[in-house]
Amino acid sequence: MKMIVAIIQPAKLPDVKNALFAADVRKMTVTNVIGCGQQAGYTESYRGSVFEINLLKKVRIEIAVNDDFVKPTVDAIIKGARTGNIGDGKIFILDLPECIRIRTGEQGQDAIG
Amino acid sequence: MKMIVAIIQPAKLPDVKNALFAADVRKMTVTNVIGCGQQAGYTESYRGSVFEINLLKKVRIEIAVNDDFVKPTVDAIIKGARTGNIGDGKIFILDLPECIRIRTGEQGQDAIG
Amino acid sequence: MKMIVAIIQPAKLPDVKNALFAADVRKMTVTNVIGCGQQAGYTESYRGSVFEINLLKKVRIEIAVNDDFVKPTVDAIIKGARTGNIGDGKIFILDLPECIRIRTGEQGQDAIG
Amino acid sequence: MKMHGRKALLLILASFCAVFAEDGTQYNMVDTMWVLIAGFLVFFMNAGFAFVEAGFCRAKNVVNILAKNFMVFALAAIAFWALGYGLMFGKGGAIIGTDSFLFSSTANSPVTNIPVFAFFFFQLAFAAAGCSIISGAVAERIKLISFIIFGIVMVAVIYPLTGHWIWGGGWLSSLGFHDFAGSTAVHSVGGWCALTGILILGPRMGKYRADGSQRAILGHSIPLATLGGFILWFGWFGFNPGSQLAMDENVPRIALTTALASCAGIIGGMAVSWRISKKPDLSMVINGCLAGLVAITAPCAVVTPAASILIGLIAGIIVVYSVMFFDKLKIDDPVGALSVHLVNGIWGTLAVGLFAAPELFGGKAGLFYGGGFKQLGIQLTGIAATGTTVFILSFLLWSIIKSIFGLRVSHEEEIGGLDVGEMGLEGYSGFQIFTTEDIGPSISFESSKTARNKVQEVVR
Amino acid sequence: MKMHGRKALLLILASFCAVFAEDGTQYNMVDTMWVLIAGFLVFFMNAGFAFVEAGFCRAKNVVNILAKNFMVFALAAIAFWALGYGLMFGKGGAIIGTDSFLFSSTANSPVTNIPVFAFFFFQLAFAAAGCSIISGAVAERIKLISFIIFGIVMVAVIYPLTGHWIWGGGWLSSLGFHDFAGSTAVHSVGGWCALTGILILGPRMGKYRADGSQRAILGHSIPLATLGGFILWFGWFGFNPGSQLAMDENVPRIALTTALASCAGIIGGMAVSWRISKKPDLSMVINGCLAGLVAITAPCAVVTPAASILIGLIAGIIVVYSVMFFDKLKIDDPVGALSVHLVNGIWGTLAVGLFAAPELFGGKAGLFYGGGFKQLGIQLTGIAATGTTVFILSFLLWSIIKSIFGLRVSHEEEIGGLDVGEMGLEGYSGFQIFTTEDIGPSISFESSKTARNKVQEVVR
Amino acid sequence: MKMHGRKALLLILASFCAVFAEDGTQYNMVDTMWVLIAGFLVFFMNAGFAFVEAGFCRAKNVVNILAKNFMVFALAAIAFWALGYGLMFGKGGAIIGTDSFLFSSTANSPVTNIPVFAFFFFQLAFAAAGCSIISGAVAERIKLISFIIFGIVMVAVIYPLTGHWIWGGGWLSSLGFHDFAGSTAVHSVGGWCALTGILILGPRMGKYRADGSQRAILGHSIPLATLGGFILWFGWFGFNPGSQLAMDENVPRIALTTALASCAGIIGGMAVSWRISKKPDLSMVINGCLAGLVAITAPCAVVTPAASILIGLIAGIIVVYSVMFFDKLKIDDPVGALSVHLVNGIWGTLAVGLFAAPELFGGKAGLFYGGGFKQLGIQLTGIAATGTTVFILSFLLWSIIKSIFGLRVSHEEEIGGLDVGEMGLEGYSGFQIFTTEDIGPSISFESSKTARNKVQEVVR
Ligand SMILES: Nc1ncnc2c1ncn2[C@@H]1O[C@H](COP(=O)(O)OP(=O)(O)O)[C@@H](O)[C@H]1O
Ligand SMILES: Nc1ncnc2c1ncn2[C@@H]1O[C@H](COP(=O)(O)OP(=O)(O)O)[C@@H](O)[C@H]1O
Ligand SMILES: Nc1ncnc2c1ncn2[C@@H]1O[C@H](COP(=O)(O)OP(=O)(O)O)[C@@H](O)[C@H]1O
Repeated sequence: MKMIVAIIQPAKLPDVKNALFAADVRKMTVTNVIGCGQQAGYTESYRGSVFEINLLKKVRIEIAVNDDFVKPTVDAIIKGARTGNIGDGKIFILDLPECIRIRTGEQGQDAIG
Repeated sequence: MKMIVAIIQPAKLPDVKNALFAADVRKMTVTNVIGCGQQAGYTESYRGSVFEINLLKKVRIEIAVNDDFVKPTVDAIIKGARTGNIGDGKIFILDLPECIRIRTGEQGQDAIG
Repeated sequence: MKMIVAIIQPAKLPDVKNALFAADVRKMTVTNVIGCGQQAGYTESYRGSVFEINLLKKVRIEIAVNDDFVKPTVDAIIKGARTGNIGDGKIFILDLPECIRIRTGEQGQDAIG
Repeated sequence: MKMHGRKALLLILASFCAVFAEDGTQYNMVDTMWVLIAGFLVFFMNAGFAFVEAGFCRAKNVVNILAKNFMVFALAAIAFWALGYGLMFGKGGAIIGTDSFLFSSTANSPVTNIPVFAFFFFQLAFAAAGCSIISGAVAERIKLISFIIFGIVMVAVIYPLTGHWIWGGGWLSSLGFHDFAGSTAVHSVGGWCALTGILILGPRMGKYRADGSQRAILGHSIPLATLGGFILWFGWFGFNPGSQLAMDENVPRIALTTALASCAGIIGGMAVSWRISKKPDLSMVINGCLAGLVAITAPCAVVTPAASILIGLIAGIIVVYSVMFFDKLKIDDPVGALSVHLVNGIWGTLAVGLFAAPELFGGKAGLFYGGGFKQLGIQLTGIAATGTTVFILSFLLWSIIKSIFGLRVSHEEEIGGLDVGEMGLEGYSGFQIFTTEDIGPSISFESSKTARNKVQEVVR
Repeated sequence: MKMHGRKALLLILASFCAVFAEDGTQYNMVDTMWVLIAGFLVFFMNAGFAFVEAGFCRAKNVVNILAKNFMVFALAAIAFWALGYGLMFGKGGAIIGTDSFLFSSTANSPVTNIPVFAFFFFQLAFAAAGCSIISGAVAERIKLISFIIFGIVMVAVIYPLTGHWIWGGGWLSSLGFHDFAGSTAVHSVGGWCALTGILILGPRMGKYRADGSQRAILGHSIPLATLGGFILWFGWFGFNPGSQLAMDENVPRIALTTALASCAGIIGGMAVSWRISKKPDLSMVINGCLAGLVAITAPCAVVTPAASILIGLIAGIIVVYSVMFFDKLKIDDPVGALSVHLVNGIWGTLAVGLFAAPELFGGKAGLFYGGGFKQLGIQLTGIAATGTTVFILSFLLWSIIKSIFGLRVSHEEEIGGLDVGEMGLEGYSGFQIFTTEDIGPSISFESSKTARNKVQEVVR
Repeated sequence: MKMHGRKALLLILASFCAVFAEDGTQYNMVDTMWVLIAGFLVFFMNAGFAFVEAGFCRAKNVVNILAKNFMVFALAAIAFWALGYGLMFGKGGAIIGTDSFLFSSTANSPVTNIPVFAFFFFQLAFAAAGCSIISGAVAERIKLISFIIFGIVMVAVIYPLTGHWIWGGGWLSSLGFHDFAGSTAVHSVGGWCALTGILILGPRMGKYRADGSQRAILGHSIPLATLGGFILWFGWFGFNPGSQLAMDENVPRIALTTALASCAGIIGGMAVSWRISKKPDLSMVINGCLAGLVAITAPCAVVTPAASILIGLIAGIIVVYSVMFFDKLKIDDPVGALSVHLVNGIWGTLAVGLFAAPELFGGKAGLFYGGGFKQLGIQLTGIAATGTTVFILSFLLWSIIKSIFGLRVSHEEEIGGLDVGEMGLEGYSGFQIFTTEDIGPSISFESSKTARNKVQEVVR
C-alpha cells in the first residue's frame, strides 16, 4: 500500500475531488496548509508598509491506496490540479506498510477502501 | 520506529488521549483535518438552497513510537476511538527510519519519547 | 529521497525559514498543529474554574528533499528552532520513494526542488 | 389637523417653546433634536449594511465589502452636498430641483420647523443608505473603483431625480403618490440599480453549474450578519419615525408599526424557510426582518398596527420565495438585496394603496379600507415611473463605467479574493481559513450518482 | 412633588409645551421622545444579549443562539400584543388585568403624559428582554421549538402576571413594593424561568465529570461577548432612566446611579476574580458589569450615587461567587444568567429596602437610612411571592413542553453542534475550528497523576 | 446671543417650558435630554475604541485589549468622581479647581440650564475617552496592572489639570483659547500620554529589524476594527454636538461639520494610501475618518461646513504620513493612536485659529477669515502649554510606575500573547490561529536576495 500526499492549489480541490471520484477513489483526508515553493508571493500593504506574503495557502490531500490504485490516483490528481502554472504543487508517494480500520479492526488492503 | 497516523472523530480526541496516556503514550501531534470516506455527510440549507456537506471534520493524530510500542498505541487508539459506527476512522502505520530531538540532538529511539 | 517532518515552536518558524533559505532549501509545506509532549502546559481560568491547557500550539513543517540534502536541512532546522528548552520539538525522517511535480509531470529527484 | 378656539390658543402658547434664531426664524428645538437623533440612527445603519453584507460574503472578500460600506457615506456626502441636494430639494419644477447646489445655510428646505442643517443632515444619511443597498448585490466580483464611481453618480443624480418627484415637490407628489419614508424613493431605487448591476456583471464564478443548478456560496460569518441585522433594525427606528420630521403624536404609532412589521417579517421568513428547508434558516430570518422593515417604510404612517402586522408578514413570506426566484433566473445576489429592497420596496409602496386607513391618511383610503383602486393606481404609477427611469439610467451608467474602467475583477482575483486583489489586505490575519469552496457546499458529482444518493442521513 | 403658588403657575404654563391630540388629550412631546428613544435603546439590548450569549457558547452552537435572540423580539411582540399587555396593564383587580387585549389605541395605560403607543412600545422592549435572559441559560442543548414555545407563553402569561402585581396596579404595588425598572419584574422573573429550565434540562454533556469536578467549556469568542456587554451597558441607559416614563429632573440622577453601579460591578468582579484565579477574568468582569446593572435596576431612582456604588460593588462580588456556587450544585448555566439576573435581581430588590433615601423615596426610607425593616419586609414579600409563583408556573410549563415536544436535543446533535442539527447552517463557513473540546480545557487524567502534576509552570 | 425687546419676551415665555426642581432652580429639560443622550453616545464610544484597538492587534492579545477598554470606564468613573471632577470643574483659580471632590448634588457646575448630574455624566464619558486613547498605543506589550494605575492617575489628575485650564475656567480659557469639544483637552492629552508611554516601553518585539526597516504586524480582524470605526463615528455625534450642552440652533450645524469633516478625512486617507501603496488601505481609511473627527472636534462650532471639509481632508492626509513618520522614528503605535489623536488633535486646535468664521465666533476670526494671527497665537499657546505639561507629567508617571511595577511583560509572554500571560483566557477558543508572525508579513531574507527579488508578481 502507498500513502499519497498531494499539495495543491486550494481552488482546485473541487476539481481534484471530482477527478478522484471519477477514478473511484472516494476516501481522503484534507488539510489546510501554507506552502513555500517556486511560486512567487504577492504584496499586501498595511498601515503604510508594504510587505510580501510568500507562504501561500495550499491544500494537502492524503490518500491511502492499494498499490494498483496508485497510478489512477496520481493521474486523477494531476488531471484535477494541473493548470500549467507555477504553484500547481507536488505529489509525494510514501510506503504504507499497514492500515487499520478503527470500526472493525480490519487490517491491510481490506481496511484501506 | 514507526509513525502512526490516525484519523478519528473530533469528539473522540479526549477519549483517545486518555487511552494513550493510560498506555503510557504521552507524545503526539494533532491536526485539524477534513475527511471524506464511507461516512455519509449531512445537509445544510442556506438562503433557499439545500446542499450536502461531505467533507467532514476529523482529527488527525500523528504519533512516532518505537516498534514495541506500536501495538499498545494502536490498541489504545482503537479503544478510545471506536464507536462501531461508520466514520470511526483509520490508522495508518508508516516506517520511520530516523527521529531527532531538536533540543538535544539525540537521535533514534532515545529521541522519540 | 526523504520526507522530513519537523514539529517546532510557532515562534521559531521565521528563524527556521531563514536558516533553511540560507541552506538553499526553499520549498516546504507548513501546517498548524497542536502537540502534546514533555513540555508542560499552562493554566487558564474561565468563569471561576481553572484548567490546564496541555495540547500546545506547534507548527509542523514538511520538506521533501534529495538524500544529500537531508543533513543540511536537518542542521538548518535545528539551528533555527533550538532554544535548549523543553518543547523545542522533533524532526522525523521518512523514506520518500516517489515525488511528482503536478505542473510538468516530472518525477523523482527532478521534481523535488 | 383641524384646530378650533381653545386648542389653537394653547398651540400658539406651546409654540413659544422654541429657540429663535438671529434672523427671527423660529425653530422647534424638540423637533430638531428628534430629527438629529433619528439622523444619527440612520447614519448608524451604514454599519448595519456593512455587517449584513460582510457576514454573507466569503472571508476572502470581507475587507473589500467593508471598505465599500465604510466609504459610501463619505462619497454620498460629498456628492449629495455638491449636486444631489439641489436636484432633490432645490426649488424647481415637477421634474427636478434647480437651485441649492453646494449646500449652504441658505439652501431651500421643504420644512420650516427645523433648521435646514438638520434637514440636510437627515437627508444625507438617507442618501447613503440608498447607495449601500447596491454594494451587497454586486459584492464579491465588482471592481472597487467602478463601484465608487457608480455610487457617486447615483447619489448625485439618479437618486435625487426620482427623489424630487416623490419628496421634493415633483410630479409624483402632486399626483398624491405616498411614500412616507422611502420604500420606493430609497429602497426600490437602490434595488433597481442593484438589479441592472447584477445583470451586467453576471453571477459569481461557480454559483451556477453547467446543468443550471445552483450552488450555495456560504456567508463566512453568521454572527457578523446577525449583528448587521440588529443594527439595521435599530437604525430603522430613526429611518421611519424620523421621517415625520417632527416629534408629534404620530411618531409613537409610526415606531410601533415599524416594530410590528419587522416582527411579522421575521415570523414570515422563519415559517416559510422552516417549511421549505426543514430548518429555520437564520439568513432568511434576517432577510425577513429587513423585508418587513422595507415594506412598512412607505405605509408606516398611514396604516394601523394590525395592518402593519399583515404587511410585514407578507413581506417575510415574499422575501424567501423571491430569493429562490432570482436564483432560478441566475440573478446572483449574494445578500438578498433585490428580494429585500426592490421586491419589498414595491410591495410596501403598493401596501399604501391597499391598507391606508382614512383617519390616518387625511380622509383618503386604501382598497381594503373602502377607498377603491384610486390610491393603488397612483402607487402603481409611481412604482412604474420610478422603476423604468432608474432601470434605464442605472443600466446606462453601469454600461458607461464598464466600457471605461471595466466592471468585473479578473478570474484570478475572484478566486483568490478581492481582499488580496483590490485591497491588498486580508480580513483575518492569522486565522486558518479554507479558501476552497468545497468546505461549504459540496460540488455535484454527476459522474458518481451513487455517492450522491448516500448523502442523506445526518451523522456525527 | 409638592407645588405651591408661583411654581404651580409656572408649571401650568410649562405644560403648554405640548402637542394636543385630536381627542383633546394632551401629551408631553419631550416625555414622549424620551420614552421612545429609551425604548430604542432597550430594543437594542436584544443585540447585547445575543452577543454575550453567542460569545460565551461554542462555535458549533452560535447560529442557534443568535437565531433565538434575533427572533425573540418578534415572538414577544406578538405574544405581548395579543395577550400580555392586557394581562399586565389592562384594568383589573389586584391579581391580573382583564382588558386591553389585542392592543389598540384605546388600550388602558397607567401614564397620561405620553401616548399609549409610546408606552406600549417601551413595555414591548422590556418584555423581550425578560425572555432573552432565559435563552443564555439553557443554551447549547435545548430544542429550538421548545424554547420558542416557552418564550411565547412566558411573555404572554407568566411575565405579565407578576408584572401586573408590581407595575400594573396589582397587590404588590399596593403593598408599597418598589421595583423601579424591574430587578424583580424583569430580571428575576427571567432568572427563575431560566433556573427551572436548567433543572429540567440538566447540564451540557461533559460539563461535570464522574468525580463531580467541573470542566470549563470555553466561550468561542470573547470579542463577541464583550461587544454584547458593551451593547447591553449602552442599552441600560434606556432601561433604567427610561423607566421614569418622563424627562424630569430625576432622570440625570438615575442615569448616574446606573453608570456608577455598573462601574462598581466591574471593579467588584475584577477584584474577586483576580484574587481567586490570579488573573482578572474578562468573562467575569463582563458579568460583574451586568450584575451591577441588574442590581441597580430596582433602586436606581431612590438611592444616592454613593449608595449606588456600594450596591454595584456588592453585585460584582456576588456574581463571581454565585457562578462558582451554581457550578458546585451542577447547575450548568453557560453564560452566568442565573448569577447575573436572578441572584442580583434579588439583591437589587432587597437593596431598595436597605438603601432607599427618604428624600428620594417620598419620605420612606431603607434600613440604613433609618427606615427600619418595614420596606425590607415588603421587598422580601415581593421577592418571595414573585419567585414562588414564577418558579412553579415555569416548572409546569417546561414540564408540559417536555412531555409534548421534548426539551433536549439528541446526544449526537449536542456533540456535533446545534447549528448543524437544529439550524442546518454553520456560523463560520471556511474557518477551521476545532470542534473537539480538548483544545480548550484539558480533560482530567485520573490514570496519570504524574503527567498532571507536571503541568504547573506557564510556558509559551 | 444678543436679545432685544420682542424676542426677549418670547424667550422668557419659552423658558417656562421647563421643569422646576424642588430648590427652585429651573432646568431646561430639552437641553437635559440632549446632554444625556449625547452622553450615552459618548459612553458607547468605549466600545468603538475597544474594537478598533482589538481589530488592529493580534489574536493572541485580543482579550487583554478588550479588558482594558471594558474596564477603563469603570476606573475613570471612580477616579473622576473622587478627585478629577473637583480638580477640573471645582471653583478655584486659574490653575486648578479646589472643591467639589467626591462629587455630589451640590458640586459646582459651569452650566445652569441642566442639572449637575447630567453635566457630570457627560463629563465622565469624556474622561473615559481620554484614557481609551492610550490603551491602543501601548497595546500588545504593557502590563495590565501598570496600565490600570496609569489610567486612574491620568483621569484623576493629569486630564483634569489641563482640562481646568481649558474648560474649567482656568487661564487658557481666560486667554481666549478655543477648544470646543476637546481636540486638545481630550485627544491631544491622551495622545501625549500615549507618546511618553511608547517612548518608555519601546516597540513590540519584531516590529523593527536590525537593519532599521520595519515589519508590518497585521491586525487580526479588520471586521472588528471597522465595527469600532463605525461605533466611534456614531458616538462622535454625541461628542461634538453634545458639547454645546444645550439643544439650540447651533447644534445641527455642529452635527453637520462633524459629519463632513469625517467624510473628507475618509477621502483624504483613501486617496493618499491609494497613491502610496497602490491600494486603498482600509486600515488607513478608518484612521482617516477618525483623524477628520478629531480635527473637527475643536473647531466644529465656529467654522462653516465648507471649511470643515477642508479641515477633515487635511486631517485624512496628515494621518497617513504621520503613521509612516512615526514608524520611521521607530515609535511603534499599533493602532495609529498618535497620528489620529495627538497629531490631528493639534491640527484641529490650530484650525480654529485658521478657519474660525467671525459670525460664528462672536466676532473674532481665524487667519483665513481676516482675523490675523491673534487667535492662532492663542491656540499655539494652548497647544504648547498643554503639551509640555502633559508630556512631563505623564513621563514622570510612567517612570514611577515602571520603577515600582515594571511596564512591560516578559519576552515569553509577549511572544505567547498577553491573553495567556496576563488574562489567562484566550479570545477565540477552538479557532485554529497561526500564532507565528510569518503568516502575515514575510521576514527579510538578507541571506537570500534572489528569493526576495522574485517576489513581485501577484499570484493567487
Ligand atoms: N520539496 C518540497 N517539500 C515540501 N513541500 C513542497 C516541496 N515542493 C513543493 N512543495 C509544496 O508545493 C507547493 C507548490 O510548489 P511550487 O514549487 O510552487 O510548485 P511547482 O510544482 O509548480 O514548482 C508549495 O507551496 C509547497 O507547499
Ligand atoms: N484511504 C484513505 N486515505 C486517506 N484518508 C482516509 C482513507 N480512508 C479513510 N480516511 C479518513 O478516515 C475518515 C473516516 O473514514 P470512513 O470511511 O468514514 O470510516 P470507516 O473507518 O468507518 O470506514 C475519513 O473521513 C478520512 O478522513
Ligand atoms: N513521539 C512523538 N510523536 C509525535 N509528535 C511528537 C512526538 N514527540 C514530540 N512530538 C511533538 O513535538 C512537540 C515537542 O515535544 P516535547 O517533548 O515537548 O519537546 P522536546 O523535544 O523538548 O522533548 C510536541 O508538542 C509534539 O507535537
